[in-house]
Amino acid sequence: MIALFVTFFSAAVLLFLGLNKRESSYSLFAALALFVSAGLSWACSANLVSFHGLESWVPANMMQFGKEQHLFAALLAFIVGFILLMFRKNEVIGNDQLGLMMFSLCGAYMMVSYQHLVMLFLGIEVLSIPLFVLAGANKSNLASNEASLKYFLMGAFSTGIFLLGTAFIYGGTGSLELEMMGIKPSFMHAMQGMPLPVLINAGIVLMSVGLLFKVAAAPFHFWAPDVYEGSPNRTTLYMATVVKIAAFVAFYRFLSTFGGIADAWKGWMSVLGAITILWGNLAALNQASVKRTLAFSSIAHAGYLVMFLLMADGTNTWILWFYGLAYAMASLLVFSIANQVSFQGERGFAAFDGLSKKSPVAAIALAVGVLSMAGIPVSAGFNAKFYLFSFAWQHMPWLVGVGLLGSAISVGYYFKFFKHAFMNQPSNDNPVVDRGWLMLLGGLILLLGALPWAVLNVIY
Amino acid sequence: MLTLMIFLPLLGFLVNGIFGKFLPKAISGWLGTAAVLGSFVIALMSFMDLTGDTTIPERIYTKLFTFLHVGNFHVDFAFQFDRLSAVMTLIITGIGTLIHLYSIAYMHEDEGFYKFFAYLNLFIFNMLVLVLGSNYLMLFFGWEGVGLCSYLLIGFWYKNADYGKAARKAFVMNRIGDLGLLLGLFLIYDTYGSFEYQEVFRSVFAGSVESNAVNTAIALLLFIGAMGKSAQIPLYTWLPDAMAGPTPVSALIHAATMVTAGIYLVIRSEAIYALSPLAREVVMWIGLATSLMAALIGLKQNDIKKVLAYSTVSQLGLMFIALGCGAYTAALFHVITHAFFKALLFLGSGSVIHGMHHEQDIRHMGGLRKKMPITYLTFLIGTLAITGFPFLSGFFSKDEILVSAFAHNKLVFGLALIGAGITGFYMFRMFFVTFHGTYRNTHHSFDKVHESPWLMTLPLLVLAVLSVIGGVVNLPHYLGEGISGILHHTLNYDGGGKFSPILIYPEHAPEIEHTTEWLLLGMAVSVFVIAFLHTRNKYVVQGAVPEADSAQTGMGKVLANKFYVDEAYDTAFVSSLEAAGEVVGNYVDDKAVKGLVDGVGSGSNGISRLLSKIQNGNIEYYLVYMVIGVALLLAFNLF
Amino acid sequence: MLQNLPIPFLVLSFLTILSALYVVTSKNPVHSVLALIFTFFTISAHYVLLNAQFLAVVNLIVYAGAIMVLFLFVLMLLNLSKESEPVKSNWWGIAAAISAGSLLLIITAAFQVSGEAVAKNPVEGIGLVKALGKVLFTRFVVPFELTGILFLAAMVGAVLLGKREKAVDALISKEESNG
Amino acid sequence: MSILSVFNQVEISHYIYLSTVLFSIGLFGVLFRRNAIILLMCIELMLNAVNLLFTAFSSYMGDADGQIFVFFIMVVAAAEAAVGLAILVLVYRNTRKTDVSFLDQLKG
Repeated sequence: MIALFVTFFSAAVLLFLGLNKRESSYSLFAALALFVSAGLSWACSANLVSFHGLESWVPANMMQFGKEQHLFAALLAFIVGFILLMFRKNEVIGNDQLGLMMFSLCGAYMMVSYQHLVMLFLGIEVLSIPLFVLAGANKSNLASNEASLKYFLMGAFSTGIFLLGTAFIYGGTGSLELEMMGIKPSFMHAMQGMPLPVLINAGIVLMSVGLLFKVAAAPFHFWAPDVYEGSPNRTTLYMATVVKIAAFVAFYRFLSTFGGIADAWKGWMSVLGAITILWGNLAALNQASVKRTLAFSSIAHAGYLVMFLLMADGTNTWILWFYGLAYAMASLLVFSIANQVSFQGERGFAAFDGLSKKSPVAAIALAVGVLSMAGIPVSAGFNAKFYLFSFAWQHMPWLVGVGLLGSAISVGYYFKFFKHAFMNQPSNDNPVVDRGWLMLLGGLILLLGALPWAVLNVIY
Repeated sequence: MLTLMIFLPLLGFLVNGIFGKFLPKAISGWLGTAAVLGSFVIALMSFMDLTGDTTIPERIYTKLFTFLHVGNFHVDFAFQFDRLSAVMTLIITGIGTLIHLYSIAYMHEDEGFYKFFAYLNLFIFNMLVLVLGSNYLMLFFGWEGVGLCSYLLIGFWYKNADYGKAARKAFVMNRIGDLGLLLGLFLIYDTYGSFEYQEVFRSVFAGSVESNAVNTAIALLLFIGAMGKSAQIPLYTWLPDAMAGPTPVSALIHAATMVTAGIYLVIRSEAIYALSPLAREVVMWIGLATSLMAALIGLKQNDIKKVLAYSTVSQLGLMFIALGCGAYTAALFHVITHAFFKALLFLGSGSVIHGMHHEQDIRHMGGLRKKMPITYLTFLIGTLAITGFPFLSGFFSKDEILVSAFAHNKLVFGLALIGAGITGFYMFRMFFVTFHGTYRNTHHSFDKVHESPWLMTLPLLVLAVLSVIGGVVNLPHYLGEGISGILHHTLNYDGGGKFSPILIYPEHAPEIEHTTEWLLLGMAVSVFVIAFLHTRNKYVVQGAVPEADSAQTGMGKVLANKFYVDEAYDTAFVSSLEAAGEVVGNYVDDKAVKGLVDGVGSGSNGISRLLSKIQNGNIEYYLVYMVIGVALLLAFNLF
Repeated sequence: MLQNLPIPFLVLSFLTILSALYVVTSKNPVHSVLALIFTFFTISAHYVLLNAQFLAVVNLIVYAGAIMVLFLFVLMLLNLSKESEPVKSNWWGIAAAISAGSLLLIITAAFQVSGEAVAKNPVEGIGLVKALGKVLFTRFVVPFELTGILFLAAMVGAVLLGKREKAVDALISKEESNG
Repeated sequence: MSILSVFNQVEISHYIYLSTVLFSIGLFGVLFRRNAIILLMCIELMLNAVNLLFTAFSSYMGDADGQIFVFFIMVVAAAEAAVGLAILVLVYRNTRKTDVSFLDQLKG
């Protein structure tokens, strides 16, 4: 809750400073505010500080503020802070865009801590509506326009489906609160082997479709590559990380409620996960554009995380937290470098040509990021995948097999980054700035790769 | 100490990687060498401690930190130094030191000198993690790490145009292997509840699993991993391609150390393989097929390094035959001797390439023995060792494998013997064509060919000596009980009455009559002699030069060759072999295996293109797909 | 089954579906808008039947009053009031009908099979402003406040997109001169 | 007809059918039409179908939460419509088109 307050009010302050003032110091201020939010949230989770007065204002059946919620809020604020920080120089954006991104983050906070479907719905919308705008923020760029309209139309459509599911769930369980839903009679009967009411069953499917759309899982992922490609890099990165993590947490909370009737949704969910993994990885193989490749890779990552949903029992959110952290840091590295070397409009991998000669530090950071995405030890990404797979193995061994196959395929396209960065001759002289931050992120990835448990013990 | 041993090379990597740019070449080279040498010395001392002092437990164990601990899920970041790890460590650091030394001279012109040493040190570090880790997860870390370093080092000379494809192939193929390995690891954890070797093997030994099918599945999955790393059918094609890298890398990674990781994995998991005869049979037959096929392909290669690469694949196959027969000592023994003579041969070929100013085609060489006496001599020793000249190291180790194969299955023995015989043909062919006859290169005059500097010849000499006497580590019993079977005793150490962690089910020497054994020896030696005489006759006495690739297609040409050769028996035998080599090389290797591998690649590319077509950019289609998805989900779920 | 239903419900439902169909099939966008407004009226009438008087009023004010006026405004602004939309090919219509129809069929069939009902427990006066207001400003006060963020974001976003920039204008004038 | 009598004469399932039919009509419109504005209107129609269903459930169960939810859906729909129309105007300004089938620059 404190994160929401700090984020919202600093966004409001930014807007008061002037709607369309473009100075990189504003980005710095916003990033600072986000780091403060992250720090305070983390401190809350570690019981170093307490904002009980603030939180007791929120009825317990609306939002929950436990350790995990604080940690996820901290993670999301941390990621967005870094996004603003890393992108502040290449293309200075106005306060309106900064503010929108921070409002959107507020929606993500709601999604990670909701206890009532109204909060979930509002969270999704607060997250999405600024994003529709941000996707089209490059107003004179037709691709950006197209991305915005596509995202908006499909997003609104999926909201409709999501809401129909919510209505069914409401009718079936008689409540919109997560805790109340689980104790309604119709639900209890289903747990004891009676047939599951159609309302609940269809409701779960339809709500899941809405959430699967947000996380970009097949076959509801079609918007993702196009929108990712057309949006400004900053927004793409935001969508690939924050939206995905927040939606998965929301999904996890939702499904844990229905953990008792897991048989009703585990089957098709795991099939969708497998399709997503294969689809994302296979489609990424042939992409010429860097952003599209990363978009499909992020779809594949969503597929891996579907495994995580299958073990939704409320005890293993730390896996998602760690996975999200690892994935976000790697994405940050790769996107940020891609943004810097290709801002002249080069979309293909040629932008990376000869990076190792232009800037060895950036090339090594890129390598670390890509290896982490591909899940090769010793990197944070490997550990994240390892945790995920080894826990999922007990629930769905075959899906883990598909996941491993997918990550074997993924090497095929992650390899392109190496080839261009290390083997080709430079074809442009776009400078790479912010090497200090790149090194810091790369170092963090390696640290999380080498000593994950020590770090997790300190933070989590 | 153990920690220091492992982290010295990492230190070398860090120093060279970070400050290498500012250091003079000599310092960064010697620094890298010293780091590995330090590890070697420590390893030697630890090994003495371990074997000499009975008060020390059967392994030295160091836990660095907890890697993961959730509920009952516990993995440590820990190392163990037992007799098996010790042998591997000594090979890695010992030969590693020599190759580092060699590289100082070999790479002296290269601009990325310090990077090269940094990568080499990193490789050694990862290899040590692989063999010294105390659980399967550590092994996997090292496994991935060496793959990565191998990739970096193959790519070291990235001016080579083919390189991109080769490195990518190596990477992807290894990932397929890793896929199997990882699945095997998960299955191990699922079955035995731990990754720690000790705990897993204890549970295996206690028979905690009812069904042996699980063990078979684990064993086969692990073997898929081993196939990728140790270049067995069908995942072997990356190894010859990997010869694009610098020669010391080929010697270190693609001959002596990394490719034997698969052997190590199988020996390490002996407890699991012991319970699964089916898996062992698979290992044996795959090893046999690889051994024969690679040997046949080797007959027709003209690139000096490619010949050695196929020879390596073939020898690795031989080791897997031994593993399949349950002769773990024999396999490890061959790992050791093979490390000696194959490193020697690679370094020797490197010396030749260096002296010939980067010429690798043996058809453009010839008569080099006059210009490069030390290289010639050591190369001769290496060739003799690999082909099984009596009482050199290769003779003993190969013989031991053949004997255990004989005891296991006569057919396997016969085929393996043929494979070993073919080794003689292609090795002597290469040797004679390179060093005897007349000089045939038109680009560089013969005067410019020179012997290599002492930094390169010294490792050659050391390795030559080792190739000669390497057999002492496991002499056969007929030479006297007192001095024989050192390795066998090391590996089958009974832990002083305690539980032995290396081989849970001790091996028994194959029970064979003495006369049979001598007969087998005789057969091996006579195959050697035939190969030697035939090739010498053809390439030295007659001065034949291998034809250009284009002239070699078609069986008629091969048949026509009959007329040039005198000894009728030899001819029939050899030309049919060569024909077989051609068939295998052209059809099985090119069409079948590469076709399979490429087929998988192009298949996934095809799917990829199809998926791209589905993503046609029109939102109307997307919406329809979504609705169909929803409808299907609902239909599936509600009815 | 239908004959047992009360007449007002049947008539209203019939009108709702009919006007909704007209919304999606009308070639003229303005007619669609008007039909949609009519649909909203019928839905409001349903709300009255269902004892949700507050929602009935809000539905008219927000949807028919505000949102649809916005639509009309945009239609007029973009000058799309004439029948400008190219007709889609028949098979596309069939595909759309099949997809949507199968969804409808699946859901209704599922309910038909299970025939489940929700516990009937109507409470008098639940849909009045007084009752709803109490709930909204006690239990739902947090989401109510948080809609503030939503509107602020929507407002800032709409301004951001709607504001003309020099670059955009230049682009358009260039295109127009080309075209 | 007294207001409450509708609960006795109409089963909740009829409201479910009615809403589902309305929803499907909206969905069909989204799939069938190409003009972005009409698409948006069809989405509004879908949302209204959901609203009706919520209200029905809420009234039948005597639980106010459902009606509050409808209130929030309306709020969000308004915000969404505002942003959506702004996007549409932006696209129209740049392309002079509101037909979604022409949006196929991004693909592959």
